[in-house]
Amino acid sequence: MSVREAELPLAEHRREVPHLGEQYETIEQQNDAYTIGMWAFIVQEVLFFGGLFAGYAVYRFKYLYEFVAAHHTLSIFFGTLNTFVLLVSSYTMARAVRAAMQQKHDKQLKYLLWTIFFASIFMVNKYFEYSEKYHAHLIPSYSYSAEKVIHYNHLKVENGMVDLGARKVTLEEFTGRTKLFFSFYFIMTGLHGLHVLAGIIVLAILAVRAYMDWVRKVPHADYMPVEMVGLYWHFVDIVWIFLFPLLYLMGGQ
Amino acid sequence: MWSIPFVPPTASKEGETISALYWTISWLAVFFGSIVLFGAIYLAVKYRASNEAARRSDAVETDMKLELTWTLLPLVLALAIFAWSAKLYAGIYAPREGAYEVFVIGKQWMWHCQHPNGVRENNELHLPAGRLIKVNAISQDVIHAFSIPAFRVKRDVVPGRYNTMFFTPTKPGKYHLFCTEYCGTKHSEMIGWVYVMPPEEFEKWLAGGGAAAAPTAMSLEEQGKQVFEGVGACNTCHMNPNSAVKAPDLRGLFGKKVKLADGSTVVADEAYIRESILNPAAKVVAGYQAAMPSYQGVLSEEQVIQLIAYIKSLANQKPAGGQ
Amino acid sequence: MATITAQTGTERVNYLNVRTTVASWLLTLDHKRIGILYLLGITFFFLLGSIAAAFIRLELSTPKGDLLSSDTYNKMFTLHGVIMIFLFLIPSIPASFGNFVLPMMIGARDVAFPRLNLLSWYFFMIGGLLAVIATVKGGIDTGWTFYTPYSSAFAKGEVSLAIIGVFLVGFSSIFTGINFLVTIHKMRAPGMTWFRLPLFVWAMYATSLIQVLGTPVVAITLLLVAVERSFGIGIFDPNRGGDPILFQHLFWFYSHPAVYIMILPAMGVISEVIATFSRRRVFGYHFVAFSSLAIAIIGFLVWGHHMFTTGQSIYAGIVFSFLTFLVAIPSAIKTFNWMATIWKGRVHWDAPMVYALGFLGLFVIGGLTGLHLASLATNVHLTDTYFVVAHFHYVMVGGAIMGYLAALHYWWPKMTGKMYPQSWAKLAALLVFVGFNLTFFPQFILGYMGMPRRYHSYPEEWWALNLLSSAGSSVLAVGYLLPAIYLTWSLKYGRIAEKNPWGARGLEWELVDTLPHPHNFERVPIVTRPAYDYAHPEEPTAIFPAPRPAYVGGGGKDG
Amino acid sequence: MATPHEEHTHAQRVSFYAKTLWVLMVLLVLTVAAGFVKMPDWLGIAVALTIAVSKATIVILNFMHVRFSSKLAWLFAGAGFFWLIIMFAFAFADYASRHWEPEQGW
Repeated sequence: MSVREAELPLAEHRREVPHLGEQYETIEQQNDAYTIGMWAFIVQEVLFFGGLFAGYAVYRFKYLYEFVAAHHTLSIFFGTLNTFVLLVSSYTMARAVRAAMQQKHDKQLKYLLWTIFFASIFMVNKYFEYSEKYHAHLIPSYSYSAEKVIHYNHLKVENGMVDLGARKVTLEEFTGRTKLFFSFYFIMTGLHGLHVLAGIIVLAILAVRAYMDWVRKVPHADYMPVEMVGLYWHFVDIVWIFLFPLLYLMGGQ
Repeated sequence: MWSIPFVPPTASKEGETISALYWTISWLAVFFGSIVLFGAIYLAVKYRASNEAARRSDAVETDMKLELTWTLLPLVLALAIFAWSAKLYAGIYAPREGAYEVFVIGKQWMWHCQHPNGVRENNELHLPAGRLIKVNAISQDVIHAFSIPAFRVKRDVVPGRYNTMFFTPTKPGKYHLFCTEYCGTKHSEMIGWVYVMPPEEFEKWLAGGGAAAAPTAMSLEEQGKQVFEGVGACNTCHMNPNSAVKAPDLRGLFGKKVKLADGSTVVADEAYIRESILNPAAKVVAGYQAAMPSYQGVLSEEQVIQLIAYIKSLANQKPAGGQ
Repeated sequence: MATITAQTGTERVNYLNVRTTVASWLLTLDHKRIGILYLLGITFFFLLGSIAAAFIRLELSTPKGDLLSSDTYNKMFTLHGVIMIFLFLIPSIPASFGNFVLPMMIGARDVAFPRLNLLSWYFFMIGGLLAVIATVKGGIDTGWTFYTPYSSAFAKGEVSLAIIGVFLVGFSSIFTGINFLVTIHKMRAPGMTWFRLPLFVWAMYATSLIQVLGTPVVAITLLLVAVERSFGIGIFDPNRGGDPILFQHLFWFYSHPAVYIMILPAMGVISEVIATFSRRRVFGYHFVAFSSLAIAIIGFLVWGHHMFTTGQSIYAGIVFSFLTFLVAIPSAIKTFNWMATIWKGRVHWDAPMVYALGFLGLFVIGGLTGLHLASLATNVHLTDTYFVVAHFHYVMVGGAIMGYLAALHYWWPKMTGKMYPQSWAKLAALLVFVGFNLTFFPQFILGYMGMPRRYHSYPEEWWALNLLSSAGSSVLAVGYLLPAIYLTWSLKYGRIAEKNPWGARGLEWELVDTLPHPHNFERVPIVTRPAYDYAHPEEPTAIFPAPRPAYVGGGGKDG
Repeated sequence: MATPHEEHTHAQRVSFYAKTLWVLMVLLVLTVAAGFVKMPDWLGIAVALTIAVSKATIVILNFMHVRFSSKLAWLFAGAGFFWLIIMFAFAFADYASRHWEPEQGW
């Protein structure tokens, strides 16, 4: 008995649905499995970002004045624009998933490209923000200096003491704490940016596949990959929905 | 010749109660442990396949009564142990009045202990028997842990904050002191001795400037006063009638409640005073400007401790009105 | 792999001989082969970790600490910690036996995401490789807990490289967790309802919950330490405004549930082994199943008992201590239910059963000494001493590794089609039991006397007990070498195992022949009987339906 | 057996997605507006978080189709955030209760 015959006799219902995995019996089972698997991945991502939010919350609780001073340097315009852009990209992604489900590959391709477009705008905004911070020496490495923060908030500094209105802190401590804010800012938005970048790459792959499906007039392609990337993309949008108010708006200060 | 010790010496009041708790849990563990271990072996032998004599029944698959007993019984025992141990835990770490205070500074690979009267010791600590001791510990670099097994007490020594613990040594003697939180290469050399002496012998030792160890005869308060008027130059503003700057009067301050600029009140304990020295703007007293410069990096940990001791010595004087 | 000699004349196709090229192993999607690959990986890392342990015990056999310099000793115990926990204990049962047996137990052809399964193995090997490279390039001396500010500001050595290695192994564990969660939910054969599942599957489900919900938090925390080391920011360094206790909160949020990742699979294996060799359904099946879930969930609420002495507030300490006592109850329920299973059963004293009884004995001592550490006052005295070292070795080595050996001896015929010499196996089990107690029981006494952890030299009076412990460890080493010898021996010269060597119930024994077919089952079975149904030996647990082409069963649809 | 063609999919009408986007836009304007209103710190945080949580729930329910998928998806979606709350609650329990010293002889 050669190896080929040992393979399972290809059940008739598999031929109709080529993308049905060998280990699955029905397409509903596979779709449910993909959805639950993606949600498990998103749960893990929620806790991954959750650790960062917990750290940020503890230091915001301890060093409120310095964090408020540091967050004034963030431009609320860019923040709002980025949130707007991501929300719209979520919308176009949902439309792409809808089109894929209805096997309308041309509309699916169109909306995928729109999503990539908005995601790229988001990354471009990020590039401007980061480069502006780089020139202001606000990147939290060895070359960090709190000059810009002091200048931006018009804080008075005499004999090594920064006056924060309610209280005064030494310049060295003030620099340390604002550096802490910026390290959390760069780690959280940087990690989120990486996730957006990974999203763009996967969306590009999906766009190519959508184009191939459209050109070859594939009667019913597997829409699950598009739905999975949709779930991932909406999650990335949700992380920014929490990041924006906590970092840029600091809750009403 | 090999007198193998199996039990640590018990030399503190807390130690006795904690040992009692320890042995209670241990005997419970031995009791339940032997039931399970020997019970399982006995059952496995009695009901081995080749022994047809044993009565077998496949009917019983679960028995609610049995399940409840071996759920509730351990639960009740566990809660009893929990309540007893929580009370003892609070006894060690909750603040108590009237304790003989020792400051301990842990730095990479040595202990530095300081008595209220200024006597300083490295890797050694002399304590009076029978008196409540309060150890106030802080680290200068990484996390260490000040552990005296004979007293059954231990406190992590964390950089940047005071950790305190309370115990009452009883039996005079020489006991081990260890660092038990991993702190680097010479973690296992960061050890020392704690000497418990009868009270009068301890007073004699202390008065004699701690025999070998302490170079200066001055007490902690005197050193604190020296820093207050010397390098700290605190008296330019504090308790100086003709000073330009209005600064809070430190007499009668320690231990009292202080109303802050932002409306909250806080007890003036060591942590508040240390923070007000190193970061004065953190808790500004109501009615005063945040004008005091910070002494972070200006004064060493020892000098801060001496200042705190000096301010404590002012606690019972009456503040001059108006300042 | 050695080619398996023919059984019934024509060579039957099984997962081993269907393709024997190296590429077929390195690119396999078959859950059974990935299980074998993991088995080889963890055995290699267990060897590495044991060598480090040997150096530690040799060093501690004399009080003066003259064999190794203190720096090398610190690197040794860090290596022992990191390798044994991240590279052996966490993946040991879930990734090797879970991968191999779980799909067969629930009547599936493979795990839900075979490609993700292989990716998890590569993440595991690359992460392990990075840890080995970090060791070769000088090693790290921070302890497996990476406490800051030592690990982020003061430690020299390849800390960042080791952290990236642990980060990758963490993700390998997350992928295994995701895979099993979906497989158990969606890939059960028709008729395999939740309460017909074998208890090993319940334990795997609880373990996957912890792997998915806990591991990312330690991943991000260690990433922050690595970022702090390379960019000099002060997130956990108090001299720059950080808070080391925050690191401990985030670290132990994962690391305590991680110890349940290590013990729950072993408990699952013991439920299987005791049920099979007592020929009885596990007593209180529902209680044992739900106590696995209870351990997984309450396990997330107790991490503060690692921080009773660090200056954590008294009230938080009291809350954590209370919850820690609660998490001990499900383990007690399981232990008593196992004993009740043996009562009135037909006990076959085969090798796996001997290991399972060893597990029972050692795990109960480990569990009960946990009470000393859960109670606040005694924890103050005992934390960071050898009492803690003895406690977690009793639970990890006495529990998890005894469970791992029981699993190894229980499913060895299913994996290799060969039987091993029973008498040698029982001797090895006895040696491990005796050697283990000789090694770690003295450490309880040393711990109560206050001997601190991670010391390479200690006061003179504790010499005798440490020497006894080192002597015991050599007996334990022999106990571990024996299985390695006779199991590899059995690969070549072992007796061919018949289809169901232990006469066990369950899909993986009744429906799958000794060396499983690459796809486990010709057709998806229908499960008719609950697990461990020894009361009705004549009825099979599951039957194959008549071969109809388009059979649509749809995995256990439960919404 | 549902032939693969007319499988039931969660696809909704276009207006459903358009309306969701509108609601999200309104909430975004609300967030930014709340950002400029001067209010005590804890109130600011509470408002910002409630708006963010509501936006996140809308995205999860409508865009991620959790509203139409199985109970299991609800469970998984909820579990992630619930565990986040566990971590925050117990960590903050320690930080908040650090200054409550029990009185003498307790």
